[in-house]
Parts: sequence; C-alpha cells; structure tokens
Amino acid sequence: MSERVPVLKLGQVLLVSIQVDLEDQIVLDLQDDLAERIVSTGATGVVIDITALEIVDSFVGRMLANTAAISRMLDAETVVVGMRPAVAITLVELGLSLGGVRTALTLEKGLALLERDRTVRTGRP
Amino acid sequence: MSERVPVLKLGQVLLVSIQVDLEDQIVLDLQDDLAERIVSTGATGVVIDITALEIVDSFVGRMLANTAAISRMLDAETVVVGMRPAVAITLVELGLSLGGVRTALTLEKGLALLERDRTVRTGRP
Amino acid sequence: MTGPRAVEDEQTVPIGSNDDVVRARQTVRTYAQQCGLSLVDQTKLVTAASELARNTLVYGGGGRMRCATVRNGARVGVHAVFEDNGPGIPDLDLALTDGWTSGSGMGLGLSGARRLVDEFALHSEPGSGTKVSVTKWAR
Amino acid sequence: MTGPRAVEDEQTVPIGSNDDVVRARQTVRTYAQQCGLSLVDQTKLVTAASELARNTLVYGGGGRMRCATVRNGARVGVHAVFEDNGPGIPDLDLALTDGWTSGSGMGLGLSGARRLVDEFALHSEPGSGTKVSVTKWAR
Ligand SMILES: Nc1ncnc2c1ncn2[C@@H]1O[C@H](COP(=O)(O)OP(=O)(O)O)[C@@H](O)[C@H]1O
Ligand SMILES: Nc1ncnc2c1ncn2[C@@H]1O[C@H](COP(=O)(O)OP(=O)(O)O)[C@@H](O)[C@H]1O
Repeated sequence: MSERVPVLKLGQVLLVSIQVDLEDQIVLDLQDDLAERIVSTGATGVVIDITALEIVDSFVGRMLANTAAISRMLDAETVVVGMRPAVAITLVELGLSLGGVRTALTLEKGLALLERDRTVRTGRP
Repeated sequence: MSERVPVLKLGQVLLVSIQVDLEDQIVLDLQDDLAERIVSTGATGVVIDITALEIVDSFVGRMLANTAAISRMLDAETVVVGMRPAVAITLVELGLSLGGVRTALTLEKGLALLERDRTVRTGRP
Repeated sequence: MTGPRAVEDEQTVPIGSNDDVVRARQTVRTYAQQCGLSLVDQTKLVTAASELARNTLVYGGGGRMRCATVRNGARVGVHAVFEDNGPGIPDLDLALTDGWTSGSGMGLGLSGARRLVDEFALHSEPGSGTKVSVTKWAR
Repeated sequence: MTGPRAVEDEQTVPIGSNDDVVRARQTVRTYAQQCGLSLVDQTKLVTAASELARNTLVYGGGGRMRCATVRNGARVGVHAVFEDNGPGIPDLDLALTDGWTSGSGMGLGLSGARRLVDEFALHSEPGSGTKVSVTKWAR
C-alpha cells in the first residue's frame, strides 16, 4: 500500500506515466503528490500519460479532472496524453466527458502544447 | 470587531497579505476596502497573498472570486498568490475551482504577471 | 427477452479491499477476451465492472463478484454478478439517477454501468444487501 | 459498517458569533493534529468544519460543536458534531445538492463537507433543529 506512482521532472514539466491498473488509494495519492510537487518545483505544466491504461472509470476520470483543476489553481496547466479510442468512447457513454481536461494524442504533442502555452503566458520562449 | 486587514500600495499594485484566520465580517470588509482603494488609487493590479492561510472555505473562496470579478470591472487585475497544495486539493473537492481567479505560486511571480499584463495592456513598460 | 441460457466456467472473486476491485476488473477482462468481445466492448464491460465492484466495496461493505461465460443459442457473452450483504439501496430510481451519490462519488457508477452493458438488473432490499447483474454479448 | 467505538476527550464549543466559527475551526485543527491526520486530511476536515459551523450560526441561529477523538480498534480519528435548535431543514436531498442555497451562500457547504470527510450524517426535524456529524480517520 506504500506503492506510489513516480513523478518525473522534465524542465518545467512534471511527467507521470501510469503503467498499471491502479487501485483507488494510489490514484488519490498521485493527485496529492502532484499538487505537492507543483508547488515544490514551481512546474508550469503537468503531463499525465495514460497510454497504458486499458480503462478509465469514474474514479480515475475524476482524478484527472481534479488534477487539472488543482494544478490550474497552482498556476500549472495539465494535459492528458495517450487516451485510447475505446477509453474515450466508454467515458462518454459513462457520462464523463472531462470538459475541463486538455488532451493531446501523444506525449510529444502534449509537451509542445504546454511549451506553446508557456510562451504565450510569459511572453518569452 | 473594528479590526481590518491592511491594504498596502506598491506602485500600481495593491497588496494584501492575509496573516490570520479571519472571521467572516473581516473578509467582507476586505472585499469592500479593496474596491474602494482600487478606485481611489487608480491601481491596475491587486495581489492577495494567502501563503499563511491554512484553509480556504467557500466563504473565503467566494470573496476571492468576487474580488477578482469586482476589480476586473474597475479595470484592475487580481492575482492570488501562495495557495498551499492542500488548500487547492480541498477547494476542488469542495466543488470550488475558482475559474475566474488568476493565481501564481509566489508574490514575485504574481507581481511579474501583473507587470507583464500591464505592458501588454498599455503598450509601455 | 432472454431465452434459455447456459452458464459456464463460473469464477468467484471476493471483494474486500481496493486490491480486490483491481482483481475483479482483471477477471472480467479475461472472460471478455475469451468470449471474443471487441476491444470497445471489452473496455465498456470492464469499466462497468470496475464501477460495480467499487460500489460493492464502498457502499456494500464488501461482498463478491461471480463471473461466467454465458451462451444463448449461438450467442456467447460475459455475465457478472456483484453481491453484498450491506445496507441495501432505499430508493433504486434515485440511485440510478446520473449524478446522484449518497457519498463522495460522481454518481455515475450505476447509471453509467447500465449504459455500458447489454443487460442490467439491480435488486436491493434495505437491510439485506444489493445484487447487480450485467451481461455483455459478443457481436 | 461502524463497529464499537471509543470517544475520548470531548470538548464543546458554543457557536454564537463569527468569532466562535473561527474558534470551532481552531479546535478541530488541534484535534486533527493530535490524531496524526495528514496535512491534506487536516485541511479537508477543518474546511468541512468551517462550513458546518457557519451553517449552525447562520441558518441554525447558533448552537454548539462537540469535538472528540474517536477510536475503532487500531484506527484513530476526529469526530465532530454540529447541533442547533433552529428551524431545521425541510428537504434534506435538496439541501445536499451542489449549488443549492436558501440564503446567499454558494450552496457547497453541506455537499462539499460530505465529500471532504470519511463519514457524514445529517439529521434534521423541521421545527426542532439540525445535527450534522462528521468523522475523519487518520490513514
Ligand atoms: N452495493 C451498494 N450498496 C448500497 N448502496 C449502493 C450500492 N451501490 C450503489 N449504492 C448507492 O447508489 C448510489 C449511486 O451509486 P453510483 O451511481 O455508483 O454513484 P457513486 O458510486 O458515485 O456514489 C451510491 O451513492 C449509493 O448510495
Ligand atoms: N444548520 C442548519 N439549519 C437550517 N438549515 C440549514 C442548516 N445548514 C444548512 N441548511 C440549509 O441547507 C442549505 C444548503 O446549505 P449549504 O450547502 O451549506 O449551502 P450554503 O451555506 O451556501 O447555503 C442552506 O442554504 C440552508 O437552507
């Protein structure tokens, strides 16, 4: 139960890659860890890579939405990358469309999106 | 009960640093004072430093959102700085994501953000 | 609506912890793959199972899932039943309303799971537990 | 779901003014620290208490908070009860709906507080007051 999902720092961006089917407590811990790390590192972006996730249920979906909202309040932007088509189809049918969550197809595109954002916000590259 | 939170003026910016757990009436007075001072000083920015705040409940959260909206109508931009990670996590769970409120991690970053803004808006540094 | 059926290879997964919810998802996925459900249908069924297993744990105070292959003539599908002896659900219609939760969830588990499967049945007696059965057929 | 419990060190804070709401928050924080709640859990519990204490004052016309340490086997937590003899709540489901307020609040106090704690109970009889109990366990 002391298992935790690793959070990497890549320049100004925190990167989380979810590799396995996570139990609920680990999902909650990840949300809290990310908030902590945004503040301690001053990161301006968060990328959550869910390429490996076979399903996203309402619990994980809520974590993604909450993390986007929390990081925004801490002045960082969150992008979820790698969502599978079947997962997107299922989430909509479940009733969760993750309106407040930005997405990109790949890690590269997600990082580029955050980079573009930062340039716009700070006025420098 | 005649206690009031001090509002400092720093160039074009009004600075409020909330240092203690405030009772509701003082929170409301602060909101009114800020509106008054924006108009009387012609300030273009407001920074509310909540570094010392251990919690932000829906009452204080609403004051922050209202102050952002009021100052915008008076042509000043509000930035909330120093929100703790645990406070951001709690606000989102409470159901308040402060969509209209700009945030920065530190006072320096908040002031820099307002400065940048002013340059963009006025076209001069 | 549902004709004679054969239920095969039944397996029971106890649900008493967050880990068990993960195990329940994985068990359902294995059945879904063996029955030849499409990738999208597998994803829908496993997601529904995840919601229902979590409810069994959180609201039912723990219980079990029974999973099986089901046949009806030439059709094959996966059948899963989630049971607990918890407090039950006083108002089924309310519980099936999108967004309604008695706890801190999103209130999409029951209503969403119902949309994700082909057959859905919910039985609950206040005081004597809850039973939710779902079936998803291969196309 | 909830086994035998021991309640210890109970303390009562009267709630009759805005100052008392501040005192209620501080009291709950002290208990939360003593019980070893994590910083995030302390913050969640104190925020919930703040919402509930304000309701006791604003809608209940004043009342009291009782706060205590609670034990259940090896688990330890904080239990807080907010009580008033005010007008009560005619429709509990409505009052628990996100965004619903009969006054000028944001309508997030009750629903939000429920999400922030581990156990939440709301009792109210129109005409004879309101009682809200919450518990948060150390992990
Ligand atoms: N197994 C169960 N036992 C008792 N109550 C349940 C059970 N499953 C669901 N419920 C009730 O139905 C409500 C709605 O469930 P659901 O739609 O899954 O949303 P959520 O899980 O987000 O609360 C729950 O909040 C709970 O009150
Ligand atoms: N102690 C109480 N006594 C009477 N009514 C209450 C009490 N607490 C809450 N309520 C009712 O429930 C409604 C919703 O409460 P809440 O979710 O805290 O939102 P808000 O405080 O913003 O109105 C209140 O507007 C009020 O009508």
